[in-house]
Order: sequence, then structure tokens, then C-alpha cells
Amino acid sequence: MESSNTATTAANETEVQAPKSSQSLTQRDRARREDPTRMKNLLEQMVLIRRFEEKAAELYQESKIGGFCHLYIGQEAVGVGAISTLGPDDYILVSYREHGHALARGTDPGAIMAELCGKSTGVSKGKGGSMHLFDVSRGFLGGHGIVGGQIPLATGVAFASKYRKEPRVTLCFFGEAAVNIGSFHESLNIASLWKLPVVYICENNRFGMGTPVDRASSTHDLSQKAIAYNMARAAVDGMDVLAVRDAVGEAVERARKDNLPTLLEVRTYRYMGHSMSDPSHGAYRTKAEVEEQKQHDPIKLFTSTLESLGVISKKYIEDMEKRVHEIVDDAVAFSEGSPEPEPGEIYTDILMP
Amino acid sequence: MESSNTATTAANETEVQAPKSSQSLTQRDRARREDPTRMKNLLEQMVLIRRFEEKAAELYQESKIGGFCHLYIGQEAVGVGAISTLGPDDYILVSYREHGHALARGTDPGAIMAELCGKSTGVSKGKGGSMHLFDVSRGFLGGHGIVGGQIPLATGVAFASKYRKEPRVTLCFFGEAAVNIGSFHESLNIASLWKLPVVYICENNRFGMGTPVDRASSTHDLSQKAIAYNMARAAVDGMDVLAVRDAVGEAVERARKDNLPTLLEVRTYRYMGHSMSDPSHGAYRTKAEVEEQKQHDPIKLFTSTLESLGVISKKYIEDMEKRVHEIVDDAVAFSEGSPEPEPGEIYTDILMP
Amino acid sequence: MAMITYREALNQALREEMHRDDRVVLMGEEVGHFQGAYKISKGLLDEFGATRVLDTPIAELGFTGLGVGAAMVGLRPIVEVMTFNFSMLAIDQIVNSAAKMLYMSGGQVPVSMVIRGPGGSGHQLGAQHSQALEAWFCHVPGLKVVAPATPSDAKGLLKSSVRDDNTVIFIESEVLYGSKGEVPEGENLIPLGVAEIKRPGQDVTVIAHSKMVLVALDAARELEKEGVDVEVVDPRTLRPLDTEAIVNSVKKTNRAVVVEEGWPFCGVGAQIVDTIQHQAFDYLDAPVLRVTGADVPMPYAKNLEHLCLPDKAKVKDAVNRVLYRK
Amino acid sequence: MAMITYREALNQALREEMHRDDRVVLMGEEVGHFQGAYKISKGLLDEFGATRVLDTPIAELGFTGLGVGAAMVGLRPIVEVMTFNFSMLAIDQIVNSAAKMLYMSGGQVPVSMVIRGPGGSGHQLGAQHSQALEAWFCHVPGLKVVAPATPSDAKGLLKSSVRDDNTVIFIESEVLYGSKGEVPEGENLIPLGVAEIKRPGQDVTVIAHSKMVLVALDAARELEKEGVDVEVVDPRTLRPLDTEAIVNSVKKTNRAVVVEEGWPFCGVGAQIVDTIQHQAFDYLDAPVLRVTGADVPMPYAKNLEHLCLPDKAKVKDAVNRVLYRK
Ligand SMILES: Cc1ncc(C[n+]2csc(CCOP(=O)(O)OP(=O)(O)O)c2C)c(N)n1
Ligand SMILES: Cc1ncc(C[n+]2csc(CCOP(=O)(O)OP(=O)(O)O)c2C)c(N)n1
Ligand SMILES: [Mg+2]
Ligand SMILES: [Mg+2]
Repeated sequence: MESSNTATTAANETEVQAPKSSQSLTQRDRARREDPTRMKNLLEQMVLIRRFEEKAAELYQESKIGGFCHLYIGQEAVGVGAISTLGPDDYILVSYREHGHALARGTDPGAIMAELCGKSTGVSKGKGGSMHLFDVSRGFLGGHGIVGGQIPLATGVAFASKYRKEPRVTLCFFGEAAVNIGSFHESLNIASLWKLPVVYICENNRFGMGTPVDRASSTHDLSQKAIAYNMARAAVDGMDVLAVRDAVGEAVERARKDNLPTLLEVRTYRYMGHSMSDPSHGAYRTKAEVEEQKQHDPIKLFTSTLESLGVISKKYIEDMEKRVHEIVDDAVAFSEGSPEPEPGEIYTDILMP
Repeated sequence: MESSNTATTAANETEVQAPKSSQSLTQRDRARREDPTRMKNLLEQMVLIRRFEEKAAELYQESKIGGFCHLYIGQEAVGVGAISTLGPDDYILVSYREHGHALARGTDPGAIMAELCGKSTGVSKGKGGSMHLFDVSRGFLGGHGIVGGQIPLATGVAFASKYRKEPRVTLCFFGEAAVNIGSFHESLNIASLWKLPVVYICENNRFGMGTPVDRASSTHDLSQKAIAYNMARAAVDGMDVLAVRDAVGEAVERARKDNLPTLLEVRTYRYMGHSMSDPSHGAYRTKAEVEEQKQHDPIKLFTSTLESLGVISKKYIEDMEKRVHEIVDDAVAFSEGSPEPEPGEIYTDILMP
Repeated sequence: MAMITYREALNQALREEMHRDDRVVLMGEEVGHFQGAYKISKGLLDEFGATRVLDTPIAELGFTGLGVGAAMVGLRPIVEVMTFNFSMLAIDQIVNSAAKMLYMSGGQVPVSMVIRGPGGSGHQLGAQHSQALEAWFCHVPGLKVVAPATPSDAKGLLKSSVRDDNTVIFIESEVLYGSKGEVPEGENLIPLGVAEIKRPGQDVTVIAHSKMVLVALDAARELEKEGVDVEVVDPRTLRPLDTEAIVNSVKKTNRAVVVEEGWPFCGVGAQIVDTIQHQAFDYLDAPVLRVTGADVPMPYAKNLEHLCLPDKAKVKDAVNRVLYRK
Repeated sequence: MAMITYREALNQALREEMHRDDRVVLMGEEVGHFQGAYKISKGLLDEFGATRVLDTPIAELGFTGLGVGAAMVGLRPIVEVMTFNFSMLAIDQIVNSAAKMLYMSGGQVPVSMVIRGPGGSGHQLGAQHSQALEAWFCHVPGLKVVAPATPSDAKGLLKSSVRDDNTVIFIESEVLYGSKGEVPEGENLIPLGVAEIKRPGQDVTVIAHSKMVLVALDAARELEKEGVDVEVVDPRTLRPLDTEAIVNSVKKTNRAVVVEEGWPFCGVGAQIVDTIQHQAFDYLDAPVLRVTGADVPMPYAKNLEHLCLPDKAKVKDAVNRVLYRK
């Protein structure tokens, strides 16, 4: 046993310095290999998410949005980079922090804003709300409020694709605190055992509400959890949209070609409070820490990379911001102009006829 | 990622050949270091469990025992070796396959048999049955029927000991199929995070009912699961009572001295059917396999080791068998002579006054 | 008509539906190689192969949620819980995912699946393995709940459940698996939400489901000798409940007894009583009485377990009391 | 008497009980450094330290089971579920371990603990976060279920729950945390299982718990102006239920309305109706009516959510109907 434990600890040490490859390249290196139009598109998506949510925060303050509203600001590179690797037939399931993923998937910003505002024109007819966005036409299957709840669901969606021999891949997004719940464990074991085409993307934004990851999880290297399931894994820099795109791209390929699942730990940071009802900092982190993190802002980083490579100009950025501004304004206008759901809606969609 | 995955796989390989130390010694080597009286005692306990359950099987056939009755035959070395390392104040929680553990803990065989037969003199007044044996006076806290259910409970018992600064250790026994359920994952994470004095003993008897471990778990080396929790671990030969005793002894010491949990995978085999209502073999394993396994019988092995070292003689074995026979007969007599519970017992023990 | 067991009826329903629709898959613990813990899936692995009959690890929350996910994209999973006692571990996915998905998605995502297995007590299985939890599932909008009492109902209702576009909680009776009954040859779909009068009568209405239907019929036969004509109504589907059938019967007999194996407090019977007193208040000549399982965790000892379960004597006694007899 | 909020009352109860008995520990998500998701545990980490106030990972099944285990050997854990919606993930440990341990062990192992947190709907929290599940817990023998409506009840009942030698499911109301009320200084234990008449009246009995008590009182005030004298009975403890208080009130008023926020089918109200019609059948001048949450998953949109919840108007309407007024 003694030797066994040193063995164990040793093993852990080696595990802890998680697979480096995805970090080894700089964003510039990656950008050189990437198509400029594609990159402009990624940048614009990230900016759209940022501006859309800044607006959502305002509307929440004005009580036009209610309930729990979890913002993605700071994490945009993860959803954008990951979803950019998908084809139109692929699937996406997310937690309650899913506005960004829906926007990255191309769901109409107006319909999303209307959902947040509880309007009948919302993606879920105003019956779902911020935590339950659905857009089946794009394989966007929610929006789930129970921590870890979407993990078995995504595993089942992937099962269905394999069963039908359809080359569809499922991306499953969840926070780092969700790895501690049973549904994560049960799902990853089955996905590995049954060889299902799913990519588990753990967005490690360092906190589950007010709890830092090291007070919730017994391993600091979360991708290491994959060892327990004999599953491929990687740790990825979530502030580099291209690093995310590359890592997820490889995992998606593994899923599509070989029906093999992957666990990715994507390291990112949440700028705002856990939800709009929580403070952006407080007992669990200092304002200084948040400010420091903003130095690594994924949009800033990507913007300067693209500028320095001459892919975009100051002028381009201004025009892009204008475009995005209009999209967001239109989304708000659409929502404001939309009616509340009819009272009769209460009793529809409970059961299929 | 490529490199990362090869890295991963590599890692797994190394993990897979789990900590050898506990296997590296032969039973003879261990026996030389062990106290003879102690060893005779271990042997007698194993034989008692074997004979007790052979009798229980008969009583089940005669419908004197009802419900589900899960026998431990073939696995005796695990419970006996493990529990031999405990002090009187330590705790034990087990699954529904717990007759052997209760006997090894010293609970009165008569009271156990009476419980199996649903008599008022049973350890649980006949209200618990085979799956729910309790003997608080010995820290024996059940007998739990929901797979994995005892794992959070044992973790909480260990938490209480640490909270009270009592040097008590908790042993938690479960089958290899239970590692796939959420409660295992949630509990081990917390035990490692909070540094709790508990030893998780996974009795890998190769099958969960009719499902071999490799069709239920994505890793073949189960002790490897501990890596996900940064927990000490070892794989142990469960057919060698002394190997179990040594491995559990070290884990118990780690728990008592340093409040650190351990996951032990103890490799053993179930001779009988999953429960008395199931066939001993069938679709999931051949009769030949079962017979082959019986060649490694823990009692046979230990008997010949002790004989070869001159610790016991043929005569001793005969006398021992006689003693055990009497104990079992007395247990049955006690049970048969005991009354059923009073009807009024239905409405007692639901709530504390 | 063939005389077959409740078990065979279920097995036939599974086989026929899997033949009819290849979107139907069966998953659960031991459903494949082991042929099912209670042999309900006997032969299906051989017939349909390991891609459609899947042995799962012991992970109720995980594989039930997996079934829900598969249903979200159009498969029609049948998830077998080895017994409904273990469905508690999966109840979050059943209630928060399956039952609400259609609503939360504004009608975009139906979840058509069946979650089935035995409910209620077996023989001396003890407290953790002897629970009748139908009241919990009946409480939840978005679910349908079925509990058949006969082989014919078992087959016809299971086939309809598989074809239903919603999540159906299909609660079988472990102690009825071996019971025999006539089952019509060929397709015999029984619609969900429709009660059946298992025995017509004039004097008292006894409402019972699953195994309790047989107990009620036993009692009725004896009461007949005593000149009491009992009508036995079997809702068969507990949610949606066929309140009309129940209320009409009570309006005729003016007296009702509700029998269930589960616990009394907030049980299915409480809801049925509420419905009756609300919709047939002026017709009632006596308070509606309930016969339920004892309000205790199930004890292991045979004599105690027997006393905890509703039986013929208890039903007869309740009937006599609503008739103010002896 | 001090005017304090329901939140402060709970916080005081926790603090006082932790001072009184060092077997009491508090564990749950965010109860420590974050001071509680709803700040019920404010200041307790500083006061009692990290050994007694424990932030858990998000693992409801695990940490609730851990609490049960700690209780098995004599600690008195208070497990906070961030909301009762998440208790579904832990319900196996609550029902199969906590509620049955004493029975299965033949009286050897009591499980004295409190599982507490907010239940019911908040404001537009949507389908997965807006559930009133008390009926489920009430169904289970071996549990006690408490649901206070006022700061005074919240404090007195929580203190009694912590001292109770059983597992108590203590369901707070998220929307009442900020509500104020008079709370007696010092020790003021309120016994479990005892209802309180929140407003005496002669004409109709309205039975309501938790937030619905305030809704009932609102309705009663308006009805008074219309000359209707409503008696509002608050069971406070739902299991064991003070049936005597309820039945006596109905025997006096001969009419009853039962109000609850939860779903109607197999709800707590169904059980209360059953009890009334059984024990006060001859006293009833009208069927007992129920006002409940809509039988749907909770929609997000503000206007829809509002329509789904019981309110003053619905209660008034039911009272008028049992009186056959207009
Ligand atoms: C099962 C369950 N428990 C608790 C909650 C309350 N809750 C919502 S989000 C959250 C923190 C989750 O953190 P993480 O998984 O890291 O995701 P993040 O919010 O950081 O994106 C908690 C505790 C919940 N929704 N579900
Ligand atoms: C949660 C749950 N699911 C299913 C069962 C039914 N069941 C009882 S034992 C068992 C197999 C367990 O195998 P393992 O954990 O290896 O323990 P063993 O029986 O081999 O000792 C199953 C599926 C159960 N009791 N609890
Ligand atoms: Mg997080
Ligand atoms: Mg096993």
C-alpha cells in the first residue's frame, strides 16, 4: 500500500499538469492557420453576446426580465469557439447559462430577448424564460435549470444519433461545479461504455455561485476526472476562442468518426455575479480579482490578435460594433413590441394530444 | 489534443496495472508475520460464515426465510480480513449482502438467524430482514438495500467521528456495480475534500446480478476511480484474508491517524446466485467458471497455509468444524424457538416519541 | 382468446411494439442477457439485438435521463426500472425533464417514452423494496400514470403507452406477474384514461387499481353471498383519471370505498375521495371510506407484512360500514 | 415582542439552537462563506466556524445522505437544500434512509435531523424552480413535515424541529423571507403537530398553510366587509396533521375551503378533504372546495405565473361557492 499510495500520488502529479498541447500554441499561431472571414465572424459573435447581455442586464434592472438571469459575459470564447465547429445537424444542450450558446448557434436574438422578457414571440413562447431557451430547428435543446440535469439528456441525444447511424455530434455544456453531482458520473461512465458521440464541455469559470472550485472538487485538474471513465480529455484555455475551436474541433471529429466521447475542461472566468440577483463580487472574490481577470478578456485578446495580423482594422471594429448595436436594438424593439402570452397558453403544451 | 490523448491513454495504462504492493507478498509470507491465535480466529470466522449461510440457504428453500437473501459465500475473506482490523468503537456499513460482515463483527448468530426468519428476537426485531441487519452495540449500522445508499451514510458517520474528534474509523462495503451510481461519486468527492476517516471497500465479485463488471464500468481497474478524487487507493486480492487484513489495516491507520479516506478494490468472487431467488449460473457465467473459481477458495487457501506452517492440524480443523456446527445449530434452534413479532410491532419504531 | 400470464402479456406487448416501430428501444438493468430481473424482457435481446435491448449500469438517474434525451430527438425509449422503488433516484429527470420539457420548450420538444417496472410490495422484501409510489407520479402534470390489474389490460395498455406521445409511468404489479387471464389475440389497444367496470353492481362502488382490483373482486364475490351487490371500478389509468366513470358509478350506488396498496396520507385514494365528494356530494349516503396499506414502512416479518396490506376482510368491512351494516 | 422578518426569525432559531446544542451542524450549498443563497444562515460561519457550518459541493444526494449518516450516530444535522426543487435528487436518502432507519433497525437507529429550505414558487423562476412538493413528503411515514406562515411560527417551529428526535422536512416560503411579524423574545417553542386558528370565524373554515395563510387572511378581511365571517386554520405542521383542530372548526362552520400552492392531484388538500368528509360528513352543508396552484408546470411569463397561483379572488370565490352565495 505505501508504495501504492506514492504510486497514486505520483500518478496524480503527472495527471495534474494536464495535456498541454492545446495551450502550446499562441492565438497568433492559430490565427495564421484560420480563415479570416471565419475569424471575423467569431469575433462578431462574441461581441454580439457581450452587447446582448449588457442590454439584458439593463432590462433586468428595469424589471422587464424576471426570475434568474445568468449572464455569460467573460465566457463568450467558449460557446463561440465550440459551436463554430458544428454542422447544422448537430445538437447542443446547456445549463441555465445559455444565452451565449443560443446566439452563437444563430438563434434569432429577437426571439431570445422576447423569451427573456416573457413574451409570446419568445423562442419558448415565453413559457421557458432565461433558463429554458429551446430552438429545435437548430438542434438547440435547452436551457436546463437543474445542475447536471442536461448531462444525461445530452448523453441520450448522442445515443439516439448513434442508434440511427446519423453522423450527428452532441455538445454538452456545464459548469465546473456540476462535475461533483451524480448525473455527471453516471453519464460519463455510460457514454464511454457505449461509445457515444458526445463532447462534454466543462466551463470552469472558477466558481459555482460563491464557491471556488477548490472548495467543491477534490481534484484541481478537472479534465482528470476523465481517467475514471477511460475517456479522452484535454484542458483548454477558454479565453482563446481559437484554442477552444481547435480543441472542440478535434473532440467533435473523434465523436463523429469514432463515436468516442471526450471531456474538455475549458478554463474561463465569469465577470458578473452568478445571476443578476447576485453581487459581481463579495465574500467569495475581490473586485480586484475580477478586474485583473478582465485583462485577459477573450474579446480584447482576439481583437488585438486580428488587428495585429491585419485581419481587421479600427474602422472594421467600429462598423462591427454598429452592426451589433443595431441587432441588439432590433432584438429589444422586437421584444418590447411583442405581446404577453395569451392566458390560454397556461393550459397548452402540457401533454401531446 | 492528439498528444493530450496519447498522454491520457498512457496515463491510463500506468493506472491500470494498479498498485501491486499488496499482492507482492504471498499468504505464507504474511502468515509468518501474523499472530497464530489471531489467524485461527480469522479462519474460524470464515468457516462460521460459510456454514451459517449454507444453513440459511436451506432455511430459504424451506421458506423459513423470505424476501431477498443475498449470500456471501466465496467472499468471506473480505469481510473477515477487513473487520479484523477494527477496534470496538469503529463503524461498519454494508449493502444488503451483509450477513458475513455482521458475523465477523461478532453479532450473535442466533439473533442474525432470527432476523432472517423474521422473528421478534432478531437483531432488528424481525422488522428489517436479511437486507437490514443492525447491531448498534457493535457499531454495525446496516444492512442497506438501495445500491450505493450506504456510501453517503458511511461518509456521514465518518464526518461525525471527525467532528467529535473521536478516533473512530468507518468501513463502507459495497459491490463493484455500485461504483457506477451517483452516490459513490458524490460521497468520495466530499470524503476527500473534507478529509474524512472512512475506508471504502469495493468488493469486486465480478458481477452485479447478471452483469459482468466490464459491461457496467468503463474502467477495468476500479481502484483507478480514486484518482478522480485524489484519494489513496489499492487493488487487493480478496481471496487472501491476510492480504485484505494488511491492506485494510493500512487504510484504517491512514483514516485514524490522518483523517484520510481510501478506496480499496478487493477482488473476489460470488459462488452462489445474486440472491437466493437467482440461479448460481446461467446466461451470465458458466458452471465451469464457478467451479474454476472455487479452486481459489479463500477458506481452502488459508487452511492449507496454516496447516503447512503448522499453525493448525487436521484435528484442529475437525474440532473447529464441530464448534462452528454447534454455533450454527444453536442459532437455528434459537430462531426456531423464537416467536413472530407481536402485531402491535407494526406501529412501533416509526417515530421517536 | 388465449390464457396467458400478466408477464407474458407484457412481454408480447414489448415484442409487438418493437416489431412495429424501430424507434422503440428497451433499456434498464438486466433487461438483456439476464432476460429481465422478472423476465418481462425474455427473448428480446436475441430477437432485437444489443442495439435495441440495452443493459445499463446501475445508474437510475443517468439512464432514465438518457432515455429522456433519446426521446427528445424522437426515439421512443422504454426504460425499465428494476422496481419502482429505485425510480426515486431518477425522479428528478422524470419530473424536471420528462414531464416539463414540452411545456418549457413552448411545445417544441415532446418526450414520448415509457418508464415501466413493478411497483408495490413483493413478498417480505422489507421497507426499502415495498413501496407503492403511484401517488407521487399522479401529483405531477405532464405525466400519465398507468397501473393494470389483468393480463389483458397489461398488454393493451402497455401497447397504447408505447404509442402515446407523452411520458407514461407504467406501474406493473410484481405479485401479479404470474397471474393468468384471457387476452384477445392480435392488436388490442386499450386507450389510456378510460376506466373499466370490472364488476357491475348496485349497492356500493369500490374503486381499486392494480392488484387491489383482485382483492376487491374477491370481497365482492363474498359480499354477494351476503346479498350485497358491489360494483368494482378499475381506473386502470390513474392520471388522467376517468372521473366520469367513477362519479357515475357513485351516483348510482350512493356509496363508495376506495382501495389502494399505498400509504394513506395524500394517496391516490385521497384524490378520488375529493373528486367524489365534490362531484357527487348530494348523492352520497355515507362518507367515502378508504382501505389502504398501513401508514408504516413495510416490515419484513411475514405476519406483520400480511397485516399491513389491504385484504378481502378489510374491504368487506369497509363496504359494510358504508352500508351501515353490522 | 420584536418586529422581525421571517428570514431573521429563521436565522435566530438556527443561531440559538447551535448555541444550545453543539451536536447541531448546518450544511448545504452556500450556507457558509456566501451566507446562504437566501441569507438564512447569515453570520453563522463567523460565529460557529467551518466545522459547524459547512459549504457542500452540489451533490444533494450525497450531502443529504451524509447528514442522515451523521444523524445515525447522534449528531443533529440541519441540511439546507438551496430550494426544495433540488430535494428530488436527495429524495431516495430522505425516504429510504432517513424515514425508515428507525423502523428497519427495530428501533435502534433514530435519525434526528432537519432538512430545510424554501419551497413553492419565487418570482418567474420557471417550471423547474417553482414547485410545492409538500404532498410528496407528507405521503411518507417516518417523516414530519412543517410549513410555517409567519416569522413567529418560523422561529418556534424550527427550534422545535431541531430538537425533535425525528427527521423533519421544514419547508420555508421563499416569497415570505422578507415578510415581517411579531416574534416573542426569548425561547418560544411551538410544538409540532398543533394547528393554529389564525383568524376565528363562524361561517366558513379556510384551511391553508405557508404563504396561502396570508392569502386566506386577505380574502377573509374582504369577506368580512361583505358580512362573511371566515375562520382561517393553519395546520403549520402538515404531517402529523392536527386533524382535530380542522374537524372541530368544520363542525362549527359546516363549510370548508382548502387552499394550497401546490398541484391539485393528490395534493395535501385532497388528504384534508378526505379527513373532513370522513370525520365531519354529517356536518357538511356543502362539498369541501379546493383552491390550488394550476395543474401545470409553472410558466415563466409574469402574467401566466400570476394566473397559476391561488390568490385572494380565487379564495373569495370558493368561499362564496361553499356558501352558495352569488
Ligand atoms: C441540483 C441543483 N442544485 C443546486 C442548484 C442551484 N444552483 C444553480 S447554479 C449553481 C452553481 C453552479 O455552478 P457551475 O456548475 O460552476 O456553473 P456556473 O453557474 O458557474 O456556470 C447552483 C448551486 C441547482 N440549480 N441545481
Ligand atoms: C438503486 C438500485 N438499483 C437497482 C437495485 C437492484 N439490485 C440489487 S443488487 C444489484 C446488483 C449490485 O451488484 P454489486 O454492486 O456488484 O453488489 P453485489 O450484489 O455483487 O454484492 C441490483 C441491480 C437496487 N437494489 N438499487
Ligand atoms: Mg462555475
Ligand atoms: Mg458485484
